[in-house]
Parts: sequence; C-alpha cells; structure tokens
Amino acid sequence: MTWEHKTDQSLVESHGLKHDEFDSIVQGLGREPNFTELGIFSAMWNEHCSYKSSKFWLKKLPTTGDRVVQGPGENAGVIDIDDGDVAVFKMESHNHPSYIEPYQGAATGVGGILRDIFTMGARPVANLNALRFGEPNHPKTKHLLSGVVEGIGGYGNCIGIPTVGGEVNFHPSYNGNILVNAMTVGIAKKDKIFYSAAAGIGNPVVYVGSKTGRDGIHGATMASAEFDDDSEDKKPTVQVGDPFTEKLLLEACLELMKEQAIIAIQDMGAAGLTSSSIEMASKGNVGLEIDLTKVPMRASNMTAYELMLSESQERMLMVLEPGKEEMARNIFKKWDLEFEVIGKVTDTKNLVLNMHGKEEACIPINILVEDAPEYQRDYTVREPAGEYQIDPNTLNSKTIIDDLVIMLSHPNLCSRRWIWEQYDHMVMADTLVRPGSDAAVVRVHGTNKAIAISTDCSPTYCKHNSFEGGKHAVVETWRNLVASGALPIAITDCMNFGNPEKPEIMGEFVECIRGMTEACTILNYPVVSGNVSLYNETNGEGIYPTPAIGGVGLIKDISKTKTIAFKQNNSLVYAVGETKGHLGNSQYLSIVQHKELGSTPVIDLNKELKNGKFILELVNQDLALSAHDIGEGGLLVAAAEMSLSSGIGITIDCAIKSHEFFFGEDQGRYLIEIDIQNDDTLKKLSADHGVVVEYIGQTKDAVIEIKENSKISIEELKNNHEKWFPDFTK
Amino acid sequence: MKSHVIVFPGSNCDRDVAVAIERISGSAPEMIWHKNTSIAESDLIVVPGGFSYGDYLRCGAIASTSPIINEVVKKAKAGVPVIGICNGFQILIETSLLDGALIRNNSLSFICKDIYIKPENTSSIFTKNNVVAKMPIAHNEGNYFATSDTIKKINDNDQVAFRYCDANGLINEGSNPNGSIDNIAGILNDNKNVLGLMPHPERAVELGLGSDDGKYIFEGVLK
Amino acid sequence: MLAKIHITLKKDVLDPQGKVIANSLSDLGFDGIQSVRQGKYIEIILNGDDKNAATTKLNQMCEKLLANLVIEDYSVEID
Amino acid sequence: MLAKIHITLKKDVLDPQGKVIANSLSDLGFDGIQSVRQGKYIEIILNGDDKNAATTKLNQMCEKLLANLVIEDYSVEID
Ligand SMILES: Nc1ncnc2c1ncn2[C@@H]1O[C@H](COP(=O)(O)OP(=O)(O)O)[C@@H](O)[C@H]1O
Ligand SMILES: [Mg+2]
Repeated sequence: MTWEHKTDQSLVESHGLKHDEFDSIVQGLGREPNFTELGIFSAMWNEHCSYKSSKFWLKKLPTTGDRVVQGPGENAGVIDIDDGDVAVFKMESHNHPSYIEPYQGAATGVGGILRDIFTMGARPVANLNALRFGEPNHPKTKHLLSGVVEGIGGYGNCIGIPTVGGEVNFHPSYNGNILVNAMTVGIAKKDKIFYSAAAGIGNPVVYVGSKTGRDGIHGATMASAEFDDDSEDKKPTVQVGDPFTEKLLLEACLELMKEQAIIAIQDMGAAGLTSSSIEMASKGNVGLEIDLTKVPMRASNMTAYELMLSESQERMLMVLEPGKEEMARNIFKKWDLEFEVIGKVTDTKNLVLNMHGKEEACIPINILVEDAPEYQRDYTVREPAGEYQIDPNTLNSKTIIDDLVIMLSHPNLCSRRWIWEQYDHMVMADTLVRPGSDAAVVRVHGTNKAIAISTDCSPTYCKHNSFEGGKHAVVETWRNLVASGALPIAITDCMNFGNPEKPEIMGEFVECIRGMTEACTILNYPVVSGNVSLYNETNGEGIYPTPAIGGVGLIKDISKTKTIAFKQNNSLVYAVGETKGHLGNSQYLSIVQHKELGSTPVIDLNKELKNGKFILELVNQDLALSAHDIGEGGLLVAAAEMSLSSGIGITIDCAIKSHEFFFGEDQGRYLIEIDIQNDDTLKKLSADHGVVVEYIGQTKDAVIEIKENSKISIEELKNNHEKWFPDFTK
Repeated sequence: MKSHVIVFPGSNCDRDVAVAIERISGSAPEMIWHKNTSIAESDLIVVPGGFSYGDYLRCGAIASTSPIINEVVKKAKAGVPVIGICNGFQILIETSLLDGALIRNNSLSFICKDIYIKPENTSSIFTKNNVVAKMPIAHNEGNYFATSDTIKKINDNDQVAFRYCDANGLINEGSNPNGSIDNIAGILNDNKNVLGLMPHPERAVELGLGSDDGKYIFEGVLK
Repeated sequence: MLAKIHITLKKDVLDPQGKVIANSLSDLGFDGIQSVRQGKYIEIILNGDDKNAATTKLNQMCEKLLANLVIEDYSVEID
Repeated sequence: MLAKIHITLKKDVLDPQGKVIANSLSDLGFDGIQSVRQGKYIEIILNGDDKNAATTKLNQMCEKLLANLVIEDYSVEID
C-alpha cells in the first residue's frame, strides 16, 4: 500500500500509529492533523489509553454487585463498607518506566495511583505493590529490586500513607521486563465522591499542582511499545516524583472538596493534559477550550505539543463552579501549589487549544474517544499442560523437613521482611495486621471496623493454563481475605501481558479473563477497577501472563480479625478442604526439583465458596484462633509460616507423609488452629457445612516436627527463611 | 490539660499524635499551622513526625526556619514541655534546642519496625516510668551522632533520655537499629523539659496496634 | 590523590529539592534567586599517582555506580 | 551569576554513605580506594552582578539554612 498523505510516514509511525489508524484520523478530521494533533491522537490511541486490544474482553468481567457504588470507568472503583463509608481502590502498572529507572519509575507509579484515589475524594489509607523480577542471578535483578523497593518506600513513606502489603516473585520470563504494579485504597463518604465528567458551559477549567516540564514526553507511547536493545536510548523521558508536592496536593484537594466548588476533577496521569482534558470532556459530553499560554511551565519555550504530552507528576485538572475560583486559589496558594484558570467548558464538543492567540489544535472529542480504534485480535488457546506424576526416584533420601528448608529459603517463598521494613507500614496508626500475614488489615479511622486487602497472582499457573490461572489469581485474594476474617467484596486488577498482536498472547489474555469472570461470578466478587499493560516483551520474548489481582474485604468488627500466627500451645490444627497431592506446577517441583511441569491445579469454585463460608462461620463463632490459606508451597509451608510468625511450633502426626501430601497445591484449602475444647463443635460444624476437615497436628514448643520423620527448631528455620533478601541485596 | 501540635507542610504523624494525646489525656490538642507565630498557654508542645518539606536538603532543616519555631524555642526556654518525635526530633536538633545530629541510618535504608527503648534518665517528666518500652521506629536518618565532647556532656549532664535495647532491657549492638552512638534513641535538653526521640510513642498507645507502651512517655506530662 | 566528583541533575529533569530550597531561601528574605539545583559532591582519595589511569577509573565508577545516567550528569576532576 | 556551593561533612563526622559507597566500589572491583566522603553540591543562579555582595549573601544562606554547622563545612564560589 502506498502512503498518500502529506504528513511524513515515518513521523506517523514514530507516533505508534498504524496506517489505517492514520487514515481514520484524516477521515474524521476531514484534513490531516497538525503536529500537535498528531501527538494527541498518538497518546489517546495507544494501547495504554485506548485499551484498543483489551476493551472487547474487559466488558465481559462482572462489575456489579450489592456493594458496588462505582465500577470500572472512573479513576477508581468504589464499594460500600456500611455506615455511609466507602472504600475507593485501584491498581496500576508502571512496568516500563521502572525497568528504565527503577527508583523514579516505581516512585511515580505510587504517586500516580495515589492521585487516582484522592481525585475521587477519598483519603488514601493503604498502599500495596505487586512486583515481578527476573531470575535472581540475572545481572540486572539486584539493581532493579533494590531501586524499585526504595522508590516505593521513598514515595509512600514521605507522603505518609502506609504500605501494608504486596507480593513479589522472581522468574526468568521477567528478565527483560519487570512488573511494578501499585495499588492504593482510600476511604471516603458515600455522598462525597467526586467524578470526572465536565459540565456547565462556560465553567472555568483549572490547573493545579506542579508546573509542567519536559518530563516523560512520550511516556504513554513508550508503555505501549515492545522493548528492544535500543530502549536504553529512550531513557531521558523518565519523570521524577515529588512526594512532598503530592502530599500538599492531597491536602489541598481534600480541603477544597469540603467546599461546594468542584464539578469535576481528574488527575493528569499517562498522557498528562491530553488524556485528562479529553476524558473530562468526553464523560461530560461537552467541549473544552484551553489557553496553553496559561499552563504553569517549568521549562522555557515549551511548545503546545510538549505541554499536551508532558507527563510531569503531581498535577490535576478541575472544573469549578463559577465564582469559586478565588476561594480555591487561596487554598492552593496556602499549600504553595500552582493554581491557574486555563480554559473553559464549551458546547462545541471539540477540544480547542490556543497558544499566544493562535489555534494549535481543534479536534472533535468523539473522534478521539468513541472513534478510537478497537480490535478483536486473533487468538489461539494453547492446550493446557497434562497431568504430572511424580517419579519416586527423584525424591532421593532427603527428609520432608530438608525439603521444607530448601523451599522456605528460596527467593519465591522466603520472608519478605527486607522489603516491608523499608516501607512505613504503620503511619496513620490504623494498621491492625502488618505485612507478613495473609491480608493486611487497616482499620477505618475512628471506627470499629476494618478493611482487609491482598494482592495475588501465580504467573506459572497462568502460563500453563490461563483459564485456571485467571481463576486462581482471583480466588487466592479471596482466600487471603477470608482467612483474615473479612467478607470479600470486590477486586481491582492489573492485566500484565505480552504483545497482543500475537495470537498466543491474546489467547492467554482471553483465557485469563474467562477464568477471572467465572471466579468473580460464582464468588460474588466483582471487578470495580483495573488497568491493562500489554507489550511486556523484550526482543520478542513475552512475560508470563500476569493478571495481578487486588482484593478488598470488610471486617465489621475488628475483634474478629484473624492472623496466621499460632496463638497458643496445645491447640489442634486442621486442614479445611481436601488434600489430594497435586504437584503439577508446584513450588516443590520448581524449587526442589527445578522443574516446571505438569498441569495447573483446577479450582472447584463451588467447593471454594463452601470452604470459605465455613471459615467465616468459624470466625463468626470465635472458633478459629488463627487461620491461613494453603497456597503456593502447600500444606507444610503454610503450617511452617504459622509457626514462623508466632514462634509456636507444631507436631504433625497424620498418617500420610508423602511429598504430595505436604507440598501438593490442591486448591480451596486452609489451615486453622482451634482450642482443644472446641474439637467436637468443629467436627459437627464441618459436617453440617459438608466441608472436609482433616486433623494435622498440635501446636507445641518451638519446633516443627513431623512424627517419626524429621524436625527442626523454629529458630533454625527462621534463620534460613529470613536470609535471602538481606544476603542478595548486600 | 492544654496541648499543641505543630503542623508543617509534609508533617504526616500530626493526626496520629493528636489521636494519641486525646486517648491518653481525654482532651484533643490544638493543631498549630507553621505560619503562626504564637502558641497560647500550653502544658505540652509536640513537634510531630513525618517528612516536613519532604526531608529535602536535610531532614528538619527547612522546618526549623518556620515562623512558629521562634515561639517553640521561646516556650521551650521558658520551661514548657516539648516533645519532638522522629522528624520533630530532627527539627529540634536543627533549632539547636537539642545537641548533636541525626544522620543516615548505617544500613542506608529506611527502617520501619518495632524496637525497645530503655529510659536512662529517670528524673525527667518523660522518663520517670522506668520501664523498657516497645514501640516502632520509621526513619531514614535516625543515626544519632555527636562529637565526643558533646557525648560526654550529655552523659555527664544526664541528658540521654532513652537508649535502644532488647526486649530484656539489654543495651547492645544487636539492638541498635540504625548505628546511633551508644544506642542513643532520645535526648533531653539541659533543663530536661525538651525531649527529642526517634521512636514513635504515638504509634504505641493501643495493644491492637502492637503495643501501648507509648503511654509511659506521655503520661508524665498529660496527667 | 584526591578526586572530586560532581553529580548534577540533567537540565530538564525536575529537582524537587532545589525548588523547595529556593522557596525557603526567599521566605528567609533572600531575594534575587532565580533557581537552585541540588547535586552531589563526592570526594575519593585514591592510592597511586597516575592521573590518567585514575581518571579512566573514576569515569567508570561514575558510570557504574555513582551517577544515575538516566537523570544525572557527572564530572571528574583530580587535584 | 552562577554560585557554586560545596557542603562537606566535617572531618570527624561519620559518613555512612561514603563508607557504603567505598565498599560497593571495591565490590565492583575498583581497588586502591582509601576513602570516600559524600557531600552536597548546590548551584544557585542569582540576579545582579556584584560578586562581593553576592558572596556575603551566599555565606549567610549557608549559615542560616544550607549547611548544618554542627557537622558540616561549606565553601562558596562564584563563576
Ligand atoms: N512487595 C511487597 N510489599 C509489601 N509486603 C509484601 C510484599 N510482598 C509480599 N509482602 C507481604 O508478605 C506476606 C507474604 O506474601 P505472599 O507470600 O504473597 O502471601 P500469600 O501467599 O499469603 O498471598 C504478605 O503479608 C504480603 O503482604
Ligand atoms: Mg495467603
């Protein structure tokens, strides 16, 4: 096909626009776009802002429920947590920037997700982070890990929002493309939520926050492009975070939100002024006219193109009630922030940009938004891997405890203390359950209730069976909430995948969504917000499919909160749910036998629901002293974690002592600790609920012992468990 | 009981300490914006933790030049009890109300965890409960440093308020979280009415949050 | 040998510290300040006396560890 | 006018950062490092062209804000 436009073909391509996409711009405008307009289209139509490959599939996710106040489509999702309170939350990726500059990339990722939350009128109360790095001995891993953790802490600690949890995995598929997903939860009043739809013809459009510099121009375009070996050259586009200014912006916005002044508010995230202004106009079905000369600038001689595409951090756009400008200006001045009326709402339904009296752009909003490309990309679904039977000859002579030590010392199962001790996880003085348990539990300030939060995903499960993997990611968060004594309410997601133009990758995406949909539906656990990050590839190698899930639940009475720590000696420990010994794709195979083989475990969602409800019933009746879901690593790893976090040991004396039993990853299981006097009640209750419970052992001393097999002191196990991160990062 | 909490841009433990004071004393403190220049009659002034001015330049440096600081110094010199917690400690050091300096943790990392401290001076109103107390630290620059002359002076003059120790009160290298000289966690001025400490007693006023030992520090002033 | 290394932020990169310092100086009554940028200054004492070899080595140290080339520039000087 | 300010730790003050940098450099294989000290380098652009007046002012800025004289020394230089 020949290029028939006046605009330079390579200029269009360097903006990440395909030929037919450019054709439809020309058709929509009735002319060729100028340079600024080209930049705007490129920012709006890239994958990151337009969701062009994923939109069709995302629509299939269940997004409604009794407690859903706001589903996907706004800056964050909102759920009802009783008494007129709501929780506002979302997770977002900052993968590519973090690979290029780990500290600033991760820090600005935290800054960005925080703004999404307080834009809605919520005070952020908790941060979490889901991290994925390449294999530890890859030359970049140490630098990336240290930088990312420091950056997350640097931003969250400074602004004074506790970082209460997260997850971290190492796998070679992330060698050239790490994942940094940040989640924030905020609390607001249900009748004081702020939205982004602009309204009121003639109303002032106001810019607040930091000045605009040449930061991150083309950041959003970069996030949608595959990496290659030249990506180091793209470095100068990285933006620097300023958590101090964000703290001021947070306080100033919340202060102004107490007044009846804000009609619409939108943070400037990816594609800065472009996406924020267009989103506000599109949601309100109005036009906007902006005088770019008025935009506070940090650098000299900035062009319209640069102003529109800058990704300078810590900025917001608002539509105010007319006449409220001076009152609002005073608030922002008090907090030493920029405040400028830069335009007005119009009825033209066009985005009009002027600079020095000259029109720099005029684009009908609907072309930018509704006419944005949407693809139903081809996909192929791989045959899931088959069953795997362990070869008894590979079991060598090691004891079960020897294998446990190997597993708990491994980067994927060892203690994450080195990470969370760099995060202030207690500021705001409401963190009831700190990192290191199943879910983090944060009290709703000034009340007797709390929210529980957990992020999870098992990329290996997703790789070898994307449908079951998608189910699993959702269910794992659900179990973590349940084990903490919370009623699971809803999730946010961060869909990290490779290049969607490859049918195999698109197949992984489609299958994960299908699995998530099924799990969310049966568990009544809808999706209220999310984010998609595609093209996570380096030199043609995609990452493992990684649909990171963040779940939020409600604990109505904080005295019912459960942690994984054993509480006393001589309690009985039971496994809830059936143990069959599924070793395919397990941590045991991967860590001890260095194999990635076999099938992903299958989740029976109805049993899952039943088992979870049973746990909540035990919590409700004050029967469970502690609870922990059995996840990666299997039953013995879960039991050991309960010991490690309490110092109280366990003597296991069940009849079966196979590796399958101890390390299998059958789904839908929990460990619970009950007082010996409640044994009969437990048995009766489990029978009533039709739930399988199996006696595992008794808490005792400071030793983990498998009767007639092997044992280890908790102290020795702890030394092994705590070692890896400090040694690795030294 | 009247108390005051100073609020700087970037303070973020101001609410926490206000809640703690109200919990212990029954009355809420008045929050004082840093641009104010006077503080009414007060039984306790708290310079709270956080990241005033983002910790930019040097922790506490910019806040120590705020308008309200002259008044804090004046009140402190007049004998009003003043507590600087974490960043508040750094600010008081920058005002020269307290001796020494707080430099980067020897690990060069931010550290957030529970530690134990032991009162060394038992005559001040903040330390007269002579018990080992558990509470969190959360800081980047809590490594107490002073010249040997200064160290000698504050030791001789009974100005060391707390030292880091283990759960049994043993002061040793293993219980020093940040490299502070002689495990110093908090110090007093000459007069013993101004306390600066790195640990956060306001985060330790409820067992549900892990400890309520923070009360030992506040009780002497608030009751 | 005493080596002096200056590490400064690249021109267009935001310097949050510089901004706050500039504001604070003018609050203190210092006028006429156009801008403030904060960088690092590192002194390294090296054995030996081959300045050329040392310069090469110091440049490598900056590239590998001392400077973050994504956002910073550096310069090396030997006394 | 471009003013360059160096802020360094006094000789007897511990420098945890310098120590860690020195260790990391030798871990990276750089030998012959006797010591590393990290300080600050601040560039201020000032209006006007009276160097003497500016020097006085810059010294005051250092005394009042930029340096902590308990542990730091400073030097001021105008280009
Ligand atoms: N990146 C991180 N930041 C903060 N906390 C983390 C991080 N990674 C893991 N954690 C915490 O460590 C604990 C164990 O994590 P994980 O092994 O993922 O738990 P689970 O398998 O139960 O979901 C959790 O409390 C989690 O919040
Ligand atoms: Mg769990």
